[in-house]
Amino acid sequence: MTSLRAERVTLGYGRTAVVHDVTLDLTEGGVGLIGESGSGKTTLARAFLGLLTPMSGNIWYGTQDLKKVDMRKFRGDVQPVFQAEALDPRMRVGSSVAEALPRADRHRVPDLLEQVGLTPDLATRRPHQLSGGQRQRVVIARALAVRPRLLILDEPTSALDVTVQAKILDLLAGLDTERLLITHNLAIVARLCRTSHVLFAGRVVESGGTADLLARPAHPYTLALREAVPKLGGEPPAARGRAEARPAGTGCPFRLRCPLAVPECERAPALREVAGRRVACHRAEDVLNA
Amino acid sequence: MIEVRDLQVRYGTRVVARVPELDVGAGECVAIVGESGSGKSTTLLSLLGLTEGADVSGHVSVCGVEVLQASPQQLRRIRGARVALVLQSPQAALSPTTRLGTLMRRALELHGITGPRGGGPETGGPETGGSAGSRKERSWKGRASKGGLERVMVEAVEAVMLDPEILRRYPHEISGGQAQRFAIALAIALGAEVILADEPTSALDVTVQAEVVGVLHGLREERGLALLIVSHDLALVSTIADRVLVMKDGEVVESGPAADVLTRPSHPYTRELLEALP
Amino acid sequence: MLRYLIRRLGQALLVVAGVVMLTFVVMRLVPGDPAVAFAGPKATPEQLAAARERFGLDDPLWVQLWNYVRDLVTGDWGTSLHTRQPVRDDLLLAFPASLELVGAALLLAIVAGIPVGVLAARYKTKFPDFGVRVASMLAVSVPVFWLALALQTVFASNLGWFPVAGEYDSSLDTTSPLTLWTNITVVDALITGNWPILTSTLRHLVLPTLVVAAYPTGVIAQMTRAMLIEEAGQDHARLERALGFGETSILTRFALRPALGPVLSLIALVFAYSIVNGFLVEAVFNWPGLGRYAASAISSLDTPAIAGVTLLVALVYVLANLVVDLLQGLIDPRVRPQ
Amino acid sequence: MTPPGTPPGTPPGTPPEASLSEAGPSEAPLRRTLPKITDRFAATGAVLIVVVAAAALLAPWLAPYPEDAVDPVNALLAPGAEHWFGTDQAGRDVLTRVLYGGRTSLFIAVSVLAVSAAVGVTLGLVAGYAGGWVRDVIMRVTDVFLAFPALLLSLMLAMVLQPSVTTVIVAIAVTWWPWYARLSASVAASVATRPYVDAARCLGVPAPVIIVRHVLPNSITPVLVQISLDAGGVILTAAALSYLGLGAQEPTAEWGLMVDQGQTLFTTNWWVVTFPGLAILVTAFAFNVLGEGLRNALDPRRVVR
Repeated sequence: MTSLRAERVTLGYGRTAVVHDVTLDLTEGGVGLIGESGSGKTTLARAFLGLLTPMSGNIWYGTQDLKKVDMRKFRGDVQPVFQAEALDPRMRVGSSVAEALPRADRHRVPDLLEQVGLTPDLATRRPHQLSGGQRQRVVIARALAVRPRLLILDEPTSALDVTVQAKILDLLAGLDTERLLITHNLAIVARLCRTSHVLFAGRVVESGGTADLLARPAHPYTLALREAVPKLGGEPPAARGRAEARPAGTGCPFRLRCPLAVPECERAPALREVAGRRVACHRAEDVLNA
Repeated sequence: MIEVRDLQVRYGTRVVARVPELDVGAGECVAIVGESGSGKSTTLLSLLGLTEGADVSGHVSVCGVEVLQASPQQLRRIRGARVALVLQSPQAALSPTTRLGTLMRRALELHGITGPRGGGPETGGPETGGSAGSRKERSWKGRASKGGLERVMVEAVEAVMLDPEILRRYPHEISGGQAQRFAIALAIALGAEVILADEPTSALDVTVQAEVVGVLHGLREERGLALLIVSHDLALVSTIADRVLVMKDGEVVESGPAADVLTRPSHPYTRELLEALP
Repeated sequence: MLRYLIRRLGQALLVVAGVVMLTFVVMRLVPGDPAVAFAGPKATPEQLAAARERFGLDDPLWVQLWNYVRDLVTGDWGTSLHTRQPVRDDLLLAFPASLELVGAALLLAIVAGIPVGVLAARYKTKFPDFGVRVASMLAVSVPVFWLALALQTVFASNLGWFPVAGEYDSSLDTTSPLTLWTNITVVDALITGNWPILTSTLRHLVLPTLVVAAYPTGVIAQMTRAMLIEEAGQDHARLERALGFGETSILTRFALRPALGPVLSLIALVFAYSIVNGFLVEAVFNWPGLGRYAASAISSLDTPAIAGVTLLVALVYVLANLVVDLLQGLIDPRVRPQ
Repeated sequence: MTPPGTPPGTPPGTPPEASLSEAGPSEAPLRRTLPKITDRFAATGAVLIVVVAAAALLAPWLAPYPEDAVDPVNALLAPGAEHWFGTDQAGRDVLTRVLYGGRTSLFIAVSVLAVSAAVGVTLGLVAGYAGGWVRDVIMRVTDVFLAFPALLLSLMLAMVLQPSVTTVIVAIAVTWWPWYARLSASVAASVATRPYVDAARCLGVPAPVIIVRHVLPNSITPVLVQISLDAGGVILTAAALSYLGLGAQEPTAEWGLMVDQGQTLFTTNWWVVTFPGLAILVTAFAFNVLGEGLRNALDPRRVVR
């Protein structure tokens, strides 16, 4: 297993931090990072890819700090799959895949395309001549070209139609690489990741086994996320008018939206061990029993 | 409220949507479900005559107006005032340099609305709420003569659970869910009878989506608005729609009561959609 | 807001510093010894040495640069070689006249260009649009000096509708002399109620203003049109249509304001450009502005004067951009600094 | 994270899923009707430019008289059968001079645009891709040159160097490149944030290769449009410099110089000034029409297509 670990990283652009003091271990069996817009999940992905240097804290690659690592080896080990626009619109998709290969290995392009379920003749097309699903397969083929051990998947299916999503997920699930999956979609995390972390406002609020986490959330936000996913033939949702409230200052970032909020929540909760997972909530026990 | 027969929308020679039959009555909620390129949004926009450059044929009647035969003036009179549109991209659908309150006031003035309509559930709020509202509206611009208009605005905004303070904001200062709820508030203020929603929540987070859908559902329950929702999310529409039309490549492949379509889909594409759900 | 202002001012100062350096470098490169130019061709070696001493030409280059900057900051912009006057005083007389001409032209360009742009956008792809586009392209393609000559020949020399050249009838200087306040003739005449000079100046202004205004009017109309069409294609225009607003109302009440941001930036740019463009026009109409001053400075290799004009125009450019950047926030709340 | 919508304006021939970043339906009519007119604009401009360029290139064969055939006896003849555009004060055929002048103008325009685009785009791409302090430094230098009034810097340079066509080219190019630097920097900065650039970085592709292979092709369209719009401006500036006596010198045929030399004759012998002026106008107009047409047809906002 390629060991990649974030230790107390704070990330941001300019002087504004968007990810605060996050510690994460990419362990075996797939790791999910669940968060909605503004949670800092894509920023975290860029840091894991070495595209963004932490403002503080470290990213460890094995025993080395990512800043000091031989990037050539790292690039051969860790590859991204981004959601959209991951292919140069001016380039034939075959050339995009070939870019990942040394000149002598360019003959592997057709094989790679077949490996992701595309016919090799598509190599001469440009991205806009392909469907969204086909484009995403090309992106995966390019990432696989360097035979990476870890794929960082940033919303790999969220730009696709549902029927296409399912097929791309099948493809991803069948790959023998480790993965860090970043998404807002609980269903695909359940499918691809053994452990998951829930991000809210740039902080990890809950971590644990995916199945466990979704079955019995211990953080009110995880619970709210799960409940918000519409179920076929389910009850009409009720509006409460607070889904986007973001409190200022310190304290639990979720407190204005939290149905269980108490005065204590003005104090920022630390991550603590509750029922076999880590939760940042003063009332985790109450959420579990709810 | 909406009656569509043999609607066909073409760009040049390409047929992008064909709908043999679509009816939405008062207080009803109908959903058009399909993936990208299925023609569902085109269908929706053609109901207001907003598909510029397209050749639309067939019979479309909205609030008693024959849309395809109507003059631009007739169309403009029903747009907004009787039929409201909620678009997909939340903030982008609001003019960036116009305060939300200004936009709402201009729309109200355009349709000649100067104060609360007599009777009706929308003016009969509890006494305390009303006085709180009038205090807010006065502090909002401090023009007592415009009181009637302000009252309509504040009540509409409060009906979608927004703080009236939002009327002073610019679109970039509000969140996606707030923008969508404001779009619904516009419909309430103008007294629309039909709301057409084009993927109203697909740009939003799931936790926010529930709120917007909840507001739409509430309006229909409380005020008897007709609702036509276009979405790619079968599960989402199944929670609020009475009837569902499934579209693929411009054709309606299945339609019927929501319960039937979801439990006994007759078309293989509908089955595929259902199976793709988590 | 304050931090933004400081940052923006710092940027502007940096640009000004760069311009000063560049001017200095170019002036050093100018062939011909300024001492010779100052002391005259028949000067004795002693006179030459004195001139060299006076201009500090024997100091190391960086000392010269330092002195140059110090002098500029303290208001000493050097002495013109051909008028023998302090450059600063020359500029204070010439610049207001240029400002008068360019100001009038830009006013005309804004008043004409923006409505015409709106008209074109409203009837896009129809005849008014086609007409506006062709006309605006002609306006930006016409060589100003040639247009100046043509208008002068036709409307002044041949038809005699307007005066041929000058800022006002110089005989008025004796009959109703003008008290100077701002050095901008129109303004001074207005303040002091000097109607003969005011009407004479306005009559003299017509032709040069038209010529200078041609280019700005064209680009402002083009930009207004393009930005409006882009705005009207945005999602918000669809919502406004769905609310029942008509096309004209969408353009003027919702699309115009966001579209004005880029137009404003363009105006700042065109302002500086027009001052320089105005040089050619001033030459033709013998307008007593910077252009005429620069032209005579060039022909006499008057480096301090040229450097002064260059610096002044660069300063105006930087200032115009600064003002426009700060104004942007008034037009578009999105760019309002927090 | 934009989920699939259903834009009705999808152009024919694109697979349905390709419309993710599609424009809304309100643009559909634009796309349907504008190309008709824009193509007409672009085509008109192109035809005009071909005509002007052909007239200039073929001047030695088209011109009825040698380039500087002085003929004082026939000075200042009005346009007629012998001399369609009349003759100037030295008795030279104005039509001939106008044709030859085109060579000078087009040569200047092409040289200036090539030099300044090469310099400006290179700096701009580096600035836009690198960002941070690199961008700050390059952009501040650019700002300084932008603040310098083009015509004035040209004037100063023309004083330093001797007035000639080469001087004009150098002088204008020095003031022209910052525009391309600024434009390409802003486009490149936005291209540099695209996932396909990140993907290339993650593959370990070196920065210069990324710039050439990905950033350049995806940011060049607006620059090309700007260049075609600018050609007219270069021709006007060059003519202005020559008009001020700081550009081309006698006996070179140059339109600005011809206007300068004939300006005192405007009232009496209009043809000496009118035809070279019209030549400048027509050429600048042709480039502007082409640029306008291209701008609309290529629509910089839709770089992807």
